[in-house]
Amino acid sequence: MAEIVSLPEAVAELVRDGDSVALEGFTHLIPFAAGHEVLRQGRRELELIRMTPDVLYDQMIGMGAARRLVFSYGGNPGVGSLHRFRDAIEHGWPAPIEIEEHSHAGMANRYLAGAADLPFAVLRGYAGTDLAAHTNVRFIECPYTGERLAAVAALAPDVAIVHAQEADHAGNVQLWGIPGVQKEAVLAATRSLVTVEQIVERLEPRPGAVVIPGWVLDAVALTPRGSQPSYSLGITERDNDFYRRWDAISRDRDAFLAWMAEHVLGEVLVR
Amino acid sequence: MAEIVSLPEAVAELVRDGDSVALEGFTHLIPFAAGHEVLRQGRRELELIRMTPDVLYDQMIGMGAARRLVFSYGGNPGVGSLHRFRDAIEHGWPAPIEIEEHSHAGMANRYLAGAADLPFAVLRGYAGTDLAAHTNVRFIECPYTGERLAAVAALAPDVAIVHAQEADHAGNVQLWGIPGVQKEAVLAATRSLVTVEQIVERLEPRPGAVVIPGWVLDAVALTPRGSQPSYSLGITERDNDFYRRWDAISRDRDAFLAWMAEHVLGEVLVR
Amino acid sequence: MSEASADEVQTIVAARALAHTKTVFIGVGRPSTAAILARMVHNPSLVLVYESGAIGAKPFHIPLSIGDGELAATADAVVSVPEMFNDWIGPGRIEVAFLSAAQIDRFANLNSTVIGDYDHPVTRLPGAGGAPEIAANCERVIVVIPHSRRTFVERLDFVTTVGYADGPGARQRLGMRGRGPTAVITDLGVLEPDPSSAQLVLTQLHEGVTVENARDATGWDLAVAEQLSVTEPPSDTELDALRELLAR
Amino acid sequence: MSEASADEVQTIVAARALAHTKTVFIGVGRPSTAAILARMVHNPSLVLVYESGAIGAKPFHIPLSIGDGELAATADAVVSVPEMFNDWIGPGRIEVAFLSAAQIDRFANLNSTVIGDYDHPVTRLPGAGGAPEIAANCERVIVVIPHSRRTFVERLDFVTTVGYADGPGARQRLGMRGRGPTAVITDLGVLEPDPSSAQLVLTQLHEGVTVENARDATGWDLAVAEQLSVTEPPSDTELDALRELLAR
Repeated sequence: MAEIVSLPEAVAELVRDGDSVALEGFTHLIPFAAGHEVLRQGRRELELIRMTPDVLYDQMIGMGAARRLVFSYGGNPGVGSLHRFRDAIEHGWPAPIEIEEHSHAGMANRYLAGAADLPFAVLRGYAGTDLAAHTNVRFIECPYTGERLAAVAALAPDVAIVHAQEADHAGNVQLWGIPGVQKEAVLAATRSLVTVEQIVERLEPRPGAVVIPGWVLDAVALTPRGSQPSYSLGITERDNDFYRRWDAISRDRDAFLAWMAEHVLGEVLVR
Repeated sequence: MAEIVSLPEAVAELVRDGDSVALEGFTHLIPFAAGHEVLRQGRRELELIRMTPDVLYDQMIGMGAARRLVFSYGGNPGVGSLHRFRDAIEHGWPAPIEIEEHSHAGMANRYLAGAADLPFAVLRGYAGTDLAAHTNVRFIECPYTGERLAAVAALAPDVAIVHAQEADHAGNVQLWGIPGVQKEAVLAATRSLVTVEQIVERLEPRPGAVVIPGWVLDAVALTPRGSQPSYSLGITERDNDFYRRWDAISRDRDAFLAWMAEHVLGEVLVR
Repeated sequence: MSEASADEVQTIVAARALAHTKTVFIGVGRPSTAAILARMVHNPSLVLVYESGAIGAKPFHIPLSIGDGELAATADAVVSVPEMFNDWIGPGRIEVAFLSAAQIDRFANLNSTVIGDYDHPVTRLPGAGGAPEIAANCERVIVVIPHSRRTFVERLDFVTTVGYADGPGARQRLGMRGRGPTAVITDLGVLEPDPSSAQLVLTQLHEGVTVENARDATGWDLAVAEQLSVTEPPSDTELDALRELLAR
Repeated sequence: MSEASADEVQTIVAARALAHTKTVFIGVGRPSTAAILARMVHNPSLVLVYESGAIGAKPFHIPLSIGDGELAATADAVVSVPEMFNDWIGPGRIEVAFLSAAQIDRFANLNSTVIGDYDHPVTRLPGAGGAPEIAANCERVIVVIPHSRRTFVERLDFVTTVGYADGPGARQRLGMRGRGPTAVITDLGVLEPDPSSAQLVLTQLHEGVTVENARDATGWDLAVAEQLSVTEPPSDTELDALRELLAR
């Protein structure tokens, strides 16, 4: 049953050094505040899992929190490169990072298998690509038709962290807008945290909403604006200017560190 | 692109003798009117597919329209036996019927595989049951863990027919309430028909709604009360008394035939 | 208030079994009535899960079908049938499953498919529905079933749903995630599996029922626990609530 | 009105390619601009599908990301990422996919993973995203890509996405459902695969561009069609609409 706790308490309780951690949110509802709290608490050696490691994972990688990255698209959407991600892979700064990369279809099916507690999932994919030789994918034969299909291993993160618009006092969570792969990530994970914009008396049913019952979650943390510069549809707007500005901030190692110290780590000092 | 046509036109166009036909709706939104139209048009030798062949399939089987039934639960929910279904299997009346039966988990995954156009789906199921020896299921090994898992063949009906609350003039369909397996059935089928309670100017987004874009459908037919005695949440109510009364109507072959002649086939005479 | 009938006692005992349960998977009929009663009397936060997709349904009336509108309308979440089986039942997220059947054997295996030969049935039953995977994967199963020689048989005509298969260790060998049936609640009493043999043992009798009654109603040589308890009679609260529920 | 730039011509030619298309899968950048332009000028009923889950999105503004709120808000349906890939892209329900890449070869294979060696990259690119399965399974692919020796290379550093692999028949052998790339639209002209060799042939040049320009910008010995056509210049309507769209 989900306990409603503060974000620092939730992260302290649920995220440990060396964990595999999936912070999901497909462009929408990215749990920035929770990722920043993980950095403030100094977690290290994480296996970071995420279909689209964008600015948040650029920050976490740049701070040296990750030993490994599992992903399918590492770009600043609509802007360009993720400079900290590139620096880590190209130059091992601030530390070498191991990578395992997939296609979106592969990652989505890995989460599906994890949510269903099956060891693998089948898809028509990876065929003919160089990806197949550089990642963890196997091929199996259909027992009915003999067709050769890709089999991807289930993802079962130690912890999943997602952001949603709201929860009720029992920890039932409701999100709406682009649903991404958050529900699957939560169900695939051993432990889970949902940060929310607001706690409400009652979840009013909404079009396009995904509801996650509180009894499959470990913690819910009230975290207004917790997805900025990403957004929470209907509550906050995507800060597209910030995504553009991130390109300049993140190009230079020192500028990056200074920005993080001021805007992310600095917050812990005034607590 | 979905054409909006009359129910008789849609059935005449889409359903042919010998077809495999899935009329889906999990207790809710069962397309009774469309099934009755199939009977009025005299279709024969159908392979009827449905997770829960309840009163509608009892009627279709009793009228001798089916040569084969693929299913996972053949009962009158909360009432008892389906007498026409039993009579066909136990005594071959009005004609012998071939059956292929699965568990719900198996059927649901067969539809999922069909919707994804994959030849099979994997689940943890069928193990230890006598079902495994009496149906079409195979077992495969996980290429990662070696675990033995069930593999069920995709369902790809020639035609899927489902009922929904509403469509717009472009044939986009919206249904809400218990969603069952209708979307998967439509996506798995070669041809598809959706009967709807109403045609609206614009689909107003609704909580819990499933929207099926018109461009993956073949036909939409305005069919008010088309799911009775099942129901269309928010528009009609489930006629629980009828389900109870069906037990008596269907026990006797002659009583059944008389009822069908009057209430289902009779309608064609006055058209 | 009139005395409780055997059926009422069975329902009330089944409801009590959910007093400390978080989540229960139920079909229609007596199991559903028992679970709604448990929410009324013992465990208001009990989460009811129906295979139609309703998670956390709070029905006021006893539903006739698992798809009655009230279930979806009062649920915390409503999911598709594929999601229900793949993401909720399969991974063992549900604590207790209430199941029934036409036949049960000493290993609590269940038949809901056919009486007689599969290809030439005497009585064709509805079939498996969700039961095989529900019983395999929910944390544990409670069987709620009438006690008679017709249901409690030496040998099932068809194994639809595995209880303990042919004995200890079989579930593990079959890759099942759940523990299996932990209680069989009948109109005569309660049976529980013996941990060493995985065979059902009579552990509790409802008031006024004798061991002989239970043995007479069982198609195999029924083992009886050394410490045979007697069912605590229905309280007025329980019986009132049940009757009020049935009258709604 | 000022004359159209090469980039504008490329976008306008890409938009024209969607004049008779029912459904198009697009990412961000020029392909997205072209598809929105196609809806404005040529094909108002064109269904835009974004991998974020928006089916039938009708953006008024050019989205910066595929997850911009406007896409979900204006879509006919919004689905999860697993559903998008399994139920919509995988089965080939989408007619045309617009793709881009950092490198393309003569068989229209694409690289968006890495420049240099995979384990010791010169430039690490974002990676595959949805491209491999989109290109494998959509009915056909149109590549929209800048024309230069940096992008048009003799040999890809990494095959992220298969066009025609190593030649005719390869897609079928790989079990791909879609036909593959039917056009490569650049800022210089249009290339199409030769049906017998599956290699790209220059079939169209934008106004003012010479065959030599295209050959100079191509890292392999570029074949040129016997019937080389010249791009119809952007109409005022097209150019007006594009500039108005970019200014929104």
